Amino acid sequence: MVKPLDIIRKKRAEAINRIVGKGYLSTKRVYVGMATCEIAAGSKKVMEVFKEAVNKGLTDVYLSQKGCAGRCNLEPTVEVIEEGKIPVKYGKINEERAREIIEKHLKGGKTIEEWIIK
Amino acid sequence: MQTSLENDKIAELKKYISDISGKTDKPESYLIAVLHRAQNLFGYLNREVMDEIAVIMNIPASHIWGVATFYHYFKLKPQGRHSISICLGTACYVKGAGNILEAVKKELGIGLGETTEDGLFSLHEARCLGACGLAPVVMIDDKIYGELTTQKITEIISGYRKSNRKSKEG
Amino acid sequence: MEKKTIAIYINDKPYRVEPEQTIMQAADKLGFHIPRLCYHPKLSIEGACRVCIVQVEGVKNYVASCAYPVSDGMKIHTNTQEIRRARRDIVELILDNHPEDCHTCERDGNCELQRLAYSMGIRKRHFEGEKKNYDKDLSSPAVVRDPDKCILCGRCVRICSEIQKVNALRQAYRGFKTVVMPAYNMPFTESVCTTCGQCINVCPTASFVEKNYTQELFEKLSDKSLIKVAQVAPSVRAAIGEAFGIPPGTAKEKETAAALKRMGFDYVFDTQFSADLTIMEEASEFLERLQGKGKLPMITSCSSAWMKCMEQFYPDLIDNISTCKSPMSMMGSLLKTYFPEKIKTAPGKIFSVAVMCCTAKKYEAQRPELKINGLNGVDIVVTTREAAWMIKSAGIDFLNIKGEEFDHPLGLSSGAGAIFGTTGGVMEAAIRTAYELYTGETLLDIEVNDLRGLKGIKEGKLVMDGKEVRVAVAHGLGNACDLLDIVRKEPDKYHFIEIMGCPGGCVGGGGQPYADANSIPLDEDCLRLRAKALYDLDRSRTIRRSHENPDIQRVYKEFLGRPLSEISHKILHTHYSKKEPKGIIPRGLVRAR
Amino acid sequence: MGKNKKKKEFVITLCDGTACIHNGSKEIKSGIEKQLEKHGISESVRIILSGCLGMCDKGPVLIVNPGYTIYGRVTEKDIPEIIESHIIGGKAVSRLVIDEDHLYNRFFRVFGDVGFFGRQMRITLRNCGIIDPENIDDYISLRGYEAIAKVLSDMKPGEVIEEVKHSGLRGRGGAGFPTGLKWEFTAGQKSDEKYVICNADEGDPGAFMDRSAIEGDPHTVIEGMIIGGYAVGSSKGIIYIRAEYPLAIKRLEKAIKDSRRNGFLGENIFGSDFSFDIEIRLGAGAFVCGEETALIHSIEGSRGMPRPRPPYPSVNGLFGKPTLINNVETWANIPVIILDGADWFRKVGTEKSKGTKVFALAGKVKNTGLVEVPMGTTLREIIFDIGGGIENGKKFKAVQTGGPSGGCLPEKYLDTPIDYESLAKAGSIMGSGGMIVIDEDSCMVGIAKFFLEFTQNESCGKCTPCREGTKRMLEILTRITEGKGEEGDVEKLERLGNLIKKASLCGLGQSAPNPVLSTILNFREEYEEHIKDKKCRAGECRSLIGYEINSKCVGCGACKRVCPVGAISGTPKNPHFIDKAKCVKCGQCYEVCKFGAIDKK
Repeated sequence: MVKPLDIIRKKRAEAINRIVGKGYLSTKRVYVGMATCEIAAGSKKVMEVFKEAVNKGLTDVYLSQKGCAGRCNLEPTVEVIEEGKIPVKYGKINEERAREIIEKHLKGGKTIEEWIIK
Repeated sequence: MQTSLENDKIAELKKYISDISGKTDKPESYLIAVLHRAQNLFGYLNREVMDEIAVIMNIPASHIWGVATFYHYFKLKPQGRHSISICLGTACYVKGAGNILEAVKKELGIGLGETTEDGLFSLHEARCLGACGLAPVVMIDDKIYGELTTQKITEIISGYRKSNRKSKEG
Repeated sequence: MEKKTIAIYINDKPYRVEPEQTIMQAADKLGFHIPRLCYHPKLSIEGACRVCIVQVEGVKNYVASCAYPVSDGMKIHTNTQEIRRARRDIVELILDNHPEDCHTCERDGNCELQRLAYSMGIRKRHFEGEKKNYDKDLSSPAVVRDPDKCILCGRCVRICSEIQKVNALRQAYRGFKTVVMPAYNMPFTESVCTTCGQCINVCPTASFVEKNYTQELFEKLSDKSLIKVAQVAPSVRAAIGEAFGIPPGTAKEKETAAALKRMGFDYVFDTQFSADLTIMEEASEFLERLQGKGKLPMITSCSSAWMKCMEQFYPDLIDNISTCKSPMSMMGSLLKTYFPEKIKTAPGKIFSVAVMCCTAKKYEAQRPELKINGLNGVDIVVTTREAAWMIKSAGIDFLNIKGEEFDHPLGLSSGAGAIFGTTGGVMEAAIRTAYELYTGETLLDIEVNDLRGLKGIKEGKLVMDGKEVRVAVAHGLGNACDLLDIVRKEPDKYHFIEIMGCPGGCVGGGGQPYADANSIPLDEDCLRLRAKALYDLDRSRTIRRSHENPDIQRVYKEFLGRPLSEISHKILHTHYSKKEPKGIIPRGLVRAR
Repeated sequence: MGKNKKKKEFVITLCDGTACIHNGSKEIKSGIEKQLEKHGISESVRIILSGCLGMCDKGPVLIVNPGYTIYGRVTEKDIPEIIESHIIGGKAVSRLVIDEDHLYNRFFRVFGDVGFFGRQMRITLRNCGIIDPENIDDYISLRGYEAIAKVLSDMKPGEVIEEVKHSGLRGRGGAGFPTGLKWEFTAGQKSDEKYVICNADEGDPGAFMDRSAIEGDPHTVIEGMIIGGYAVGSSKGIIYIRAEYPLAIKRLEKAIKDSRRNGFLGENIFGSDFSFDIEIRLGAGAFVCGEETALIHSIEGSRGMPRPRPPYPSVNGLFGKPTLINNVETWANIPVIILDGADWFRKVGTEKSKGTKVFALAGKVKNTGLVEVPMGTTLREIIFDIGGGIENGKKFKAVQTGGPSGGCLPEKYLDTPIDYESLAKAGSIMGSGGMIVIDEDSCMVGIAKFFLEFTQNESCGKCTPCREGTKRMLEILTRITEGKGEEGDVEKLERLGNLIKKASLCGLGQSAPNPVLSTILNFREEYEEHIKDKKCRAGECRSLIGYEINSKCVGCGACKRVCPVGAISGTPKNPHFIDKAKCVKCGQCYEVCKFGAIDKK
């Protein structure tokens, strides 16, 4: 019998492959918080903005959702992980701010200091 | 037309129950799930529906009534078009949910568990909607409004009134 | 072999007790009576009232002794100042949400809560506040529900679901707003309630009582234009003495007849007479069915609660039910036909009263299909409790009264009529007559022990001229339902079935005297003693078979002709119909909570 | 420039566990401080001490955030290099970096949010906020379902139970019963059928840990339950979850489906002879259903009324069968214990309370949110270091833990380390993790009344003390807050409270008086003020306050215009006046005044 541990190792390799296949290795990864609390604070619309940008040709960005990290008073949160840089987490993001993140950070490579959660 | 619609719903409920019965040797334990489904279909649990469930599931009506009245989630009266749930969880409470509730009561002219005469709003309390960071919060249908003041919530409610009037006229 | 025991300490004294029992059970046997309220030995453990709390060393909180098992080395304290104070506060909390109308309450002097409050030494009240305030449900002809007096012990709910399996009652809503009610809070009379009255039997307060007709009856008794006639059910005489402090087990037959006469009845007849009549009709009907005319098994129809139960939950068995009216209604029929003829008066002049052990008879008396030429066969039904109260209220010294015979022509009864009041009795009486009608020979060994006692479902066999007749008996609606579920599956299993709606049969009826201070409602020993009183009556009779009763023979000769005659069919038989009160459902799952 | 400086902020977390102190962590701390001073960067680096980080064999340990770089076996001599290379130069000192492959580490690598997360230790919430909860691949890629694979490969059920027992994990639902023991009891029962239940009926007002955990990482709970099922010999799992959590339900449903498709749930898991499946059952809005026996009745389709215990669910539970019930957070710990080992797990926390605890931090605190800290962290650290202290510069008054079953602790308990025993000793409970910060604007009698109103409303009505007693307590509290309190009312509250605590049937009743009793214990003077002086110092009890216009009034007339009952009079530019007889104390004048000219007394 194949050991369960061997099975899961294989499955993990496959899972990672699939994630990579989705563009995980892009230089920028964007995560939008999508828990009840985040959605209550308006994260669905924020997600839409990012989705639209990706659909309209924003490249080298891996977009995904995630659960609540616990920063309730700063929601919705958007996290940008960029290769070679310390990850940043933006708080209190709305549609307008999301667009600005796309323009300034994702396209322009400049973090927007005042929204970063310290 | 109304009746055929109701019959459709009854048929759907029956199917739901028979699907359950097919999967388990303890179908009666799914009573709460069935009541959820029924409320979903009919908007509230009326006596005819509960009777129907009693007969299909072979559960005493008194038992179903006991269960339906025990759980706050189940509504025994027709509900307004919009359901307003004021969160009275602790976080909201210390941030003034009490005042929000008073303001809404005043605005709608109804108490908790009641429905406005025009059938537009039903008022409920909720115990923590899990959005404590936005306290105080109110949920209208499935949308959550946070960081409210008495003024804000009154405005939100008039917004609903307006859009309803519009949709009526439209 | 010696039983395994464990050591426990109660109030610092060591005892050895059997394991696997509760603290309360162990304490009871050792002579420590821990106060209690929601507990009832026949019902599931609720643990709700918290009156029976005790302290157990090493356990942080108080434990409910009705639910907590004993264990080896356990140190229990039942009577410390702390636990006494806690219990007193709990009973006080119950009183704080209970009407303060003891003086005008039907159960004044006979109320478990009142006794409990007294025994706790509550002399001051500390926490008064809002009290519940609901309407009484007076809709049922038999049972009155008063939620304001309910202390939510849940005994009624449990007896209705666990013992009777009717499930008419449940707790609805929750917390301080919890109320025991039928489905949808509908009026009792529209609910599945069979009016058996067992909720009344177990209720510790006056939250459930029978619909009281005593004042109305006193009015009628003083009406000179009426001829007032009473009939007395068998089990009334077996229990009425208890209401006067006489221990259970002594039949007060002649005393009851005498007391009713002094109360103002012109005639006091015996339902045992009409029980004999029922046997004549029922045994004949059975033999007809046995010969292929009608459905088998035949099921008895004397018990009114059972009739409603059947019409609601087993309408598929309607054709199996004997068409015979109950003894009470047969008597009622004769009182509005044969009897007025006999005394040469108009049937409308007769005011017919039934003294019954049963609350459901109040319901039966109102059934429209039982009317005789537009008149009710029975005008008022009073329970044993009501009758006892009336006797007291009328100033009749029941304890020292000189007994009198029942009146003729409807007063003489056989021993078979007497045992009608206990489970198995109807079947036993029917066998005595059916055997002779079928075989032409007298059945000598007439005591059918297989059908006696308190087993839920009893079975028996009888061979008549080489033909095996299989019979079964069930008492309490729950057992009845279990038996009928068997019948539904195996229709050929039995030929003849007796069903009585109450535990123990009529002796355990919903209208019997309340348990006194030292006993519990529906105590099995008490039921056995009441039954014994009836079996003793049977043995004391020279005539023990219904068909040998000379008054019965006369009524057939003068009026009815023969069993199942046309006139019999007209006045002694009835029909049933599927009943679907709103909110009714087939009998479903049974659960305690 | 100021902003840039801020960006370079670092937090150095120094393990202050016994072992690390022994190995010289004190000296290291002063070493760091000296170095920072030398470079003039003390401002931009915060040093915090943490409880044991569970890496004692590699101590002293220090962690530099952001980036979650762990340095092990650090000596005083290494300090200058770390400061110069890492803090100033931005390059880690690789020879000292230890790569601890604990499951929780990844969380901190991702987060740059140092102030809030630096003091936390995320075990249960290790994946929350870093994975896509709707994508099973994300979970698998982070060693998801490896724990159950390990169990099925190498461990007998008894060994799993031993491991859980050894970990010291205690029930996170509130009471803190040792989880391993519960498993052992259930495993020890002989039965043809057993059940494993996840209690996700989170009903505490102000607690949302379970919702967040499920929404953020549903597979962890599922994996924990599969392991539990294997350990106790059950093939059927049920998750009982609040109907009020539609998103959590949706994610669970998807997770179960995905898990099944991957062969982690269902028949012959991983090709073994162990089968296990999970179904979801919804609650319907009854707080009492968090109680085990009530929850069981609810799953059985009945009113959620508790029954006396014993028998415990482990012996006689769902449908009369042995049943193992744990809450969401407890289940989420299981895969970690299996993969990182009980030995590691028990290093985190205090002597009697192992591991971490998640709290829903809310109320009058700057950073509201979900925090997970090692047991033994103090309330002060949570509220002030993580939570950032009180909003709007107000004064801290109390912290309420344990929700409606817990108590209110005043300032003197702020240094209480969080574990089951210490909190109980202080007069509160751990509870399921609600933590509400209360400032001077809140009335403690009002808070007590708020919680009691909740439990009174949620009482199932079965047992007398809870049903009747809480009602009477609420009546007394109501009259106190309305200025109708009487001499002796506090004593009555105590008498009833103690009775309800000791005589009630279930945990709801047994803990219902806690908020009242603990506020009487710690804030008795507020009760006395309400009763004797008819005063509410927080100005919250409307019947006890009045509004007055002081000398700051400029006569702008705003208050006069807003007053709904015409109780304010005055002419423009002259001080106004409130007629107390007419005033309905709505407070609108107070809110509208821009000059602080209205006093609330």
